[in-house]
Amino acid sequence: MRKKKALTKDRLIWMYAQMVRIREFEERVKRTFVEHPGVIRGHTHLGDGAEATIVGALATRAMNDPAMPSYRCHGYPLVLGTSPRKIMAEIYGRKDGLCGGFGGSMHLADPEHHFPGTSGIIGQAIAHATGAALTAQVKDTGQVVHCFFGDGSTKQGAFYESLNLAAVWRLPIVYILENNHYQAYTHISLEDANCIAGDPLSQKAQAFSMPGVTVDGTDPLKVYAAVRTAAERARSGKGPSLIEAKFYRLSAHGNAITVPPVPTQFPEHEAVEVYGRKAEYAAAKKKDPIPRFRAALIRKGVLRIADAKRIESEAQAEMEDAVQFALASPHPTPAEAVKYVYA
Amino acid sequence: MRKKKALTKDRLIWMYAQMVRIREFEERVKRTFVEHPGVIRGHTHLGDGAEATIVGALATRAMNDPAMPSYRCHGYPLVLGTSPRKIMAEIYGRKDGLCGGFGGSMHLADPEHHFPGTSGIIGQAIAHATGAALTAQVKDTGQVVHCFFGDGSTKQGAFYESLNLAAVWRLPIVYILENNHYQAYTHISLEDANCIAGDPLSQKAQAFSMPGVTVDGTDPLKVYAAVRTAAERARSGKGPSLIEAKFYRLSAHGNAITVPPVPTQFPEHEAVEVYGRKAEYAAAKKKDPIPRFRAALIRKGVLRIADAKRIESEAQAEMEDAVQFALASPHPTPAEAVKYVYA
Amino acid sequence: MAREMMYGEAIGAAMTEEMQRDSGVVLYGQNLAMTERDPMLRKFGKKRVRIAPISETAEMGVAVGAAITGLRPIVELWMSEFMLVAFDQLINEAPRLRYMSGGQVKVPLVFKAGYGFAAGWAGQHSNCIYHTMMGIPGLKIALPSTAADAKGLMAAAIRDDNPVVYLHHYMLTLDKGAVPEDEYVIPFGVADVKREGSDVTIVATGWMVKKSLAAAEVLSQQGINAEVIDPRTLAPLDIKTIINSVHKTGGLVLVDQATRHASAAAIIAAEIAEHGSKALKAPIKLVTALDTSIPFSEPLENYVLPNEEKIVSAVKSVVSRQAATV
Amino acid sequence: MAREMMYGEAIGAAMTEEMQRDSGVVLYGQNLAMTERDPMLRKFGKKRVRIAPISETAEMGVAVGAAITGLRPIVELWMSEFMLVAFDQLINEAPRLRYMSGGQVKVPLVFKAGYGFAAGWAGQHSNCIYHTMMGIPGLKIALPSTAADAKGLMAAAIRDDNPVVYLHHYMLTLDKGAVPEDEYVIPFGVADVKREGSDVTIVATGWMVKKSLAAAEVLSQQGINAEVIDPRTLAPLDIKTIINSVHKTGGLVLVDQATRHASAAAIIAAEIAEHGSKALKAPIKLVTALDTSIPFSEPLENYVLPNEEKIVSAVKSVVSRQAATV
Ligand SMILES: Cc1ncc(C[n+]2csc(CCOP(=O)(O)OP(=O)(O)O)c2C)c(N)n1
Ligand SMILES: Cc1ncc(C[n+]2csc(CCOP(=O)(O)OP(=O)(O)O)c2C)c(N)n1
Ligand SMILES: [Mg+2]
Ligand SMILES: [Mg+2]
Repeated sequence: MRKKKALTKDRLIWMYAQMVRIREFEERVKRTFVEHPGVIRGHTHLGDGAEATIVGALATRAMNDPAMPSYRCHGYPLVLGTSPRKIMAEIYGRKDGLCGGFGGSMHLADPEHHFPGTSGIIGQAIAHATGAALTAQVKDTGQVVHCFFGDGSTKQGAFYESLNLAAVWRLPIVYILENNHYQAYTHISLEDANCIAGDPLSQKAQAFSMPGVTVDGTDPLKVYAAVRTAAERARSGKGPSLIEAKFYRLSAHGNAITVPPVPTQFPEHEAVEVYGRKAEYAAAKKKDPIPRFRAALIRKGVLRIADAKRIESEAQAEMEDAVQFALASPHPTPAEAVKYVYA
Repeated sequence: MRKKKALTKDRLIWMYAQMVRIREFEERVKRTFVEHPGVIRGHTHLGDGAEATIVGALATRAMNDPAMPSYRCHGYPLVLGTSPRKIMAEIYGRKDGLCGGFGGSMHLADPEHHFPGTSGIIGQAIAHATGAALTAQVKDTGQVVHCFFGDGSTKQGAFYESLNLAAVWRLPIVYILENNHYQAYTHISLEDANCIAGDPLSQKAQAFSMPGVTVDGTDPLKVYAAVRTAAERARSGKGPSLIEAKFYRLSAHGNAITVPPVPTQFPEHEAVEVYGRKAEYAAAKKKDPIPRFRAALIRKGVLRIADAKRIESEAQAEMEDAVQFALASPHPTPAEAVKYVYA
Repeated sequence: MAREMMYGEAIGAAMTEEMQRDSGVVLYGQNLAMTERDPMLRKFGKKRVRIAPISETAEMGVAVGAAITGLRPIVELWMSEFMLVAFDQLINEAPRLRYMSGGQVKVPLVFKAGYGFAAGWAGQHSNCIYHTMMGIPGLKIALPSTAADAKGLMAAAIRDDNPVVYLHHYMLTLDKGAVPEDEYVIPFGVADVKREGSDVTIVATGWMVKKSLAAAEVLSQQGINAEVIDPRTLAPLDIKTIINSVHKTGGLVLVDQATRHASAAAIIAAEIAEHGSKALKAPIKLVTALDTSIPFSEPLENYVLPNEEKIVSAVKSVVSRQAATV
Repeated sequence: MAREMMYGEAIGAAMTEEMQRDSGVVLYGQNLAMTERDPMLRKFGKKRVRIAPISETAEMGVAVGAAITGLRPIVELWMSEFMLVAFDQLINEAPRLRYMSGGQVKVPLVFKAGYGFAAGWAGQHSNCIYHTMMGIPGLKIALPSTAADAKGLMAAAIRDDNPVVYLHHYMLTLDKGAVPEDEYVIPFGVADVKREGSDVTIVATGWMVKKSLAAAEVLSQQGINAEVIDPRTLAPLDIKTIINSVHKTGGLVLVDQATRHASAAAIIAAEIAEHGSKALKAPIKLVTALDTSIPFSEPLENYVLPNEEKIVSAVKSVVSRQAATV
C-alpha cells in the first residue's frame, strides 16, 4: 500500500475554517427563527455537531468527487464551494436562492459544485448516490461518491439494497453513516438492533461482506483517515465501504412542526425536551468537535490563536452577509411556479 | 439449557413420508403441463429439492405455529394438513380449490391449518410473517412463526427492515432463508455480495446482531436441529434468528412464461438451459434430499424398505387422487368473481 | 353530548375509545410513545402501543400480517408520501389478500397519515396522492374535513374489517368543531352536505371543504347560493348524493387540492359525465392544483394551489353558463 | 422501409438503436444478461448492460442518481406492479428532482415494465396501475398498442430528458405489425386514430385498442362506423384529438383494462366533461374492468375484464342514445 501523505498545515487550517463556517451558518439559520419569525417555512434541519464528519470526509475529495447527503444538507455545499448567500436565500425561499426558491432547506442542489441534489425521503438518496457512482464507473471519471445518511436511515430498505448492489457492481462510493444517536425524536436504542445489542452499526457492512468501520465522528482527522482509506479502495476499483461516524447532533432534529398561522420555532434538543436527559446533552456539548479541533490544532502548533480568531470572525462576517443578502432578496414571481416541471 | 428430546422413530418416518408427499405432489403438478396442457395457467413454482428444509423446519412446530412462505408454496400446507385435493384444484383454477380458484398456485391460503397466506411479490411476505409474530406476541399465544423465503428475496428491503423490527421487538419468529442458489434465472453469484465474497448468507444476521447459522438444507435433521434451537429461543422471548438452509432447486424456476395462445410448459433447469452447466445440475441431483434421507433411515434401522415403499406408493396414490379430483372439479361460476372483495 | 375539540384531538379521541373497546386494536409508528410518560402507552401498555423504526415496508407489512392473524393494527405513518416507499403493501398486499384467499382471511387495519401540508414543506412532503389509492378494490379511503368527521370516520376505520387509509389534513389539525362525546361512527360511503344551496353544487374534500365553504359565503353575498358536499370517503364514493344535488342545482364545480389528473375530482367528474350529465345545465368545472410539484417558496405555493378566489371565479363561470342555457 | 416485426421485438430494436446512437444509455434489470452470450451484453459490453439484484428500490433509485449525473438509464422492471415496492422513486423522486432544484438537473431515464398479463397471473401480477402515475408533474407515461408504436415510443422515451414510464402490454408481445426500419421516433402527446369512423368515438390503450378494433369490425357489420383512438401516452395526454373526434361523431366510449376509478378512461371522461361536453349527443360510457383484483381462474378473469362484447354493447347503447337526441 502506498504511503499516505500527511495533511499539510494549510489543509488542517482549511478544515478548521470549514467546520467553523458550517457552524456559523447553522447558527444563523437557527437564529432566523427568533430574529425573523416566519421567514423560514416548512422543516429545516441543522448540521451542528456533524462538522467534523462532514469536513473530515470531504477533505479526502479528489477529481471532483460528488457529495450526496440527506435533507440535512446545508453543510456539504458550503464546503464544496457553494455561496452561503445562495444557500441562505434558498432556505428563506427567495428568488436568488440556490434553487430559485423551488426546493428550500431540504432540497439544496448545486450540480456545478458536484452536489447533484438531495431527497427528503429517508434512505432514498442512498440509492441516488449509488447511481452517481454508476455514472462515475460507466464514464470512467475516476470519481468516488461520498454518500452521507443518518443512523435512522439504515432502517430503510433502500440502504441495504443499495449497499448490496454497490458491492456486486463494485461501484466507487463511500457510505458514511452519520450516527448522531437520534432519528428525529427517537433515540437509536429504541430502534436499532445492533445498538440494542451493544454492537456498532458498521457491523451492517457484514451483510454485504464489505469493509465496515466505526470512527469517532467528532474528530475530523479520524474521519479523514477512515474515509481516505475507503475512497482509495473505491477509486482503485475495489468497491464500496461503510464508515460509521459517531457524533451527536447538537440542535433539535429540526424546527418544531407547526400548523399555520402558528409560527415555526426551534425547540430544545430531544435529549432534554423528550427524554429529560440533561446530562446526556451536557456531555455531548463537551465533545463539541469545533472547540476540540481548535484546541488540538493550537496544541500541535498548527494554528495560532490569532488565526483561529480571524477564521472565526471571517466566518461570522461571511454568514452574516449571507443572512442580509437573503433577507434582501425578493421572493420569486408566482407565475414562475409552472417552470421547471419538464426538461 | 434443557436437554433436547430426540426425534422418535415414528416422527422420523413421518418426516420421510412428508418429504415424499411433497415430491409426489410437485411431480404431478409438473406432469400436468404435459399431460393436461392448458389446465395450469399463469406462473407455477415447485418445491422439489426443498423438501428436507420444509419438513425439517416444520417438524419443530408446536402450539399451532403458523408457516408463512413465499409464492413457492405448495409444500408447506401439505405438511400442515391441507388436503392435496384442494391444493391441486386451486392450482387448476377450480371451484373446489383451496381459495375457490381466486388465488392459484402463488396464493395458497389455509388459515384453519395455520397457513395464513402468501404473496407473489418478493420479500413482502417476510413482513407479513413478522406481523403474524406480532399477533402471537400481543395475544400471548406461545406460537412461533416459521417464515420461509428465498436467497433472492434477501436482496429486497423488506427482508432487512423486517429482521430489524423483529429483533427490536423481540418477536417470536424464525427466518428460514432457503438458499437454492438461484433467483429465477439468475445464479446467486451474480447478485449477492456475501456469496461473491465466499461468505455465507447467514452473515446478514449480523446487521441485526441476531443469531445466524447456515445448515445443509438437504438434510432434514440438520434443519430440524437448527430451527428447533431458534424456535426455542423465540418461544422463550429472546427474539428471532436467521437460518440459511442451503439446497438446490431441482426443477426450473417455474413454467416458461408464455403469451396466450402459446401453451405453458416446464423448461429444463436454468443451470442447463441458461448457463449450460450440466455438471452442476447433475451434482445437485446426486444430493437429492429424498433418496439420501431414505438411505440414512434405512441404514439406521429406522425405516424398513417395505415401509418406505408403502409410504411412496401411498403418496403416489394420494397425489394421483388429487389430480383426478382437481380435474373433475368444475370451474367457478363467472359472476362469483365480484365476491370476496370486501369483508 | 358534543364537546368543542380540535380536529387532531378528535382523531386521538376516536383511537383511544376504540382501543378501550377492543383489545385487538394495536397502535405503532415512528416517533411515538418514546417514553413511559406517553399517555397512550400508559393507557394501553407496551404490547399494544409501540415505537417503530423508520421502516415503512416492515411497518405496513407487519400490519397486514397481524391483521390476517387476528389483530387490528393502526399504523401511524405521519405523512402520506412516506407510504410510497412501501406502496406494494398498500396497493398490492393489504387489499388483495382477502380476495386471493377466496374470502378466507380479512385484513382489518388502518394506515393513518396526514397530507396536503401547504406550509413550506416543498416537493416531497405536501402533495396529494390519494388518487393512487382509488380504484384499488378492497381498499377504503377516508379523508375527514371536520373535527366531528375526524372522530366518526376514525372509529369506522378501526371497526372496518377491510384495510382503510385514513388521511387527515395537516392544515386542519388545529381547527375546532363540535364533536359527539359518546360513541360516534360515521358509515363509509355517505357524503355529507356541508352547506345547503340551490344554485350550484361544489364538491370538495379535506382542506378544500373549508375553502369551498368560505367561497360559498362570498358567493352568497353576490346572490349565488352554493351547496357544498364532502364525500368524506373516496372509496366507497357516494356519487348518488352528488347527482341528487346536481339535479337540484344544475351546476357542478369540483375542488381538489391534487393536480388535475391526480384528483378525486376527475373521478367524480367521470361518474357524473356518465350517470348525471342530463342534470347539468353547464359543463362541469374542476378547480385543482396546477400541474407542478409543490414549490417551497410561499408565493409559488400559493400560486399553484386552489384557493377561495379560484373557487369563486369557477363557480361564477359555471353559474353564468347555466343561466345561458335556461 | 418497414419490416414485419413482433411488438416485443420492436421494443428491443428501439433499445438497440438508441444504445448505438448514444453511449450514455445504459440498461439493467433482473434476470437479464446472465451470460456472456447475451446479445445486448455482446453489443454494448459489461459497463452498459448489467444484471441487477431483486432490489427495485436500489435499481430505480440508482437510475435516478445516474440520470442526474449524466447517464440515460433504462431499467427493465418486467412487471409494472414490481415497481410498487419502490414507488417513492417513481412518484416522489424521479419527477420531483428537477423541479426542486429549480431546473438545475434533468432526469432522463426509462422505467420499462409490462402490464395487464391476463393469463392466469392472478391478483398481484396482472392489474393495471398506470393511473397511479398520472397527474404526477414531471413524469411521462407511454403505453404502445402496436409494434410500430412500441418502437417509436421507446425511441422517444430514451431520448426524452424526463423520467418516462414505458409500459408494454404483455398480451401484445407476439403481435406482428409493420415497423419502420430506420430511425423512428413518435412524439409524446400525440394520439393516433387507429381506425377512422363517423358514428361514435372509442378511446382505448394497450390491449384494449386491439379489442376495440375488433369490436369496431363487428359494429361496422351492424352499420355502426366507429372511430378508434389510442392516446399512446397518458402523460402528456392528447385530449384535443379526442375532442375533435367527438365533434365529428357525437358519442364517446372509453375502454380501459383498469378498474373504473383506476382508469385513464375516467381522467379522459373528466376532460371531455369539462372541455368537450357540448359535442356529446349522449352521455359518455366507460367500459372498464369490474371492481375486483384480477382472479386466477380463467372464467373469473374473463368475467371481470372488458372484452369485445362489452365494448360492442356499450357502443350500441351510446349510439342509440345519440340517435334519440337528434
Ligand atoms: C420514508 C420516510 N419516513 C419517515 C420520514 C420522516 N423523517 C424525516 S427525518 C427522519 C429522521 C431521520 O433520522 P436519521 O436518518 O438518523 O438522520 P438525522 O436526521 O439524524 O440526520 C424521519 C423519520 C421521512 N422523511 N421519510
Ligand atoms: C418485487 C418483485 N420483483 C421481482 C419479482 C419477480 N420474481 C418472481 S420470483 C423471483 C425470484 C425469487 O428468488 P428467490 O427469492 O431466491 O426464491 P426462489 O424462487 O428461489 O424460491 C423474482 C425475481 C417479484 N415477484 N417481485
Ligand atoms: Mg440520526
Ligand atoms: Mg432462490
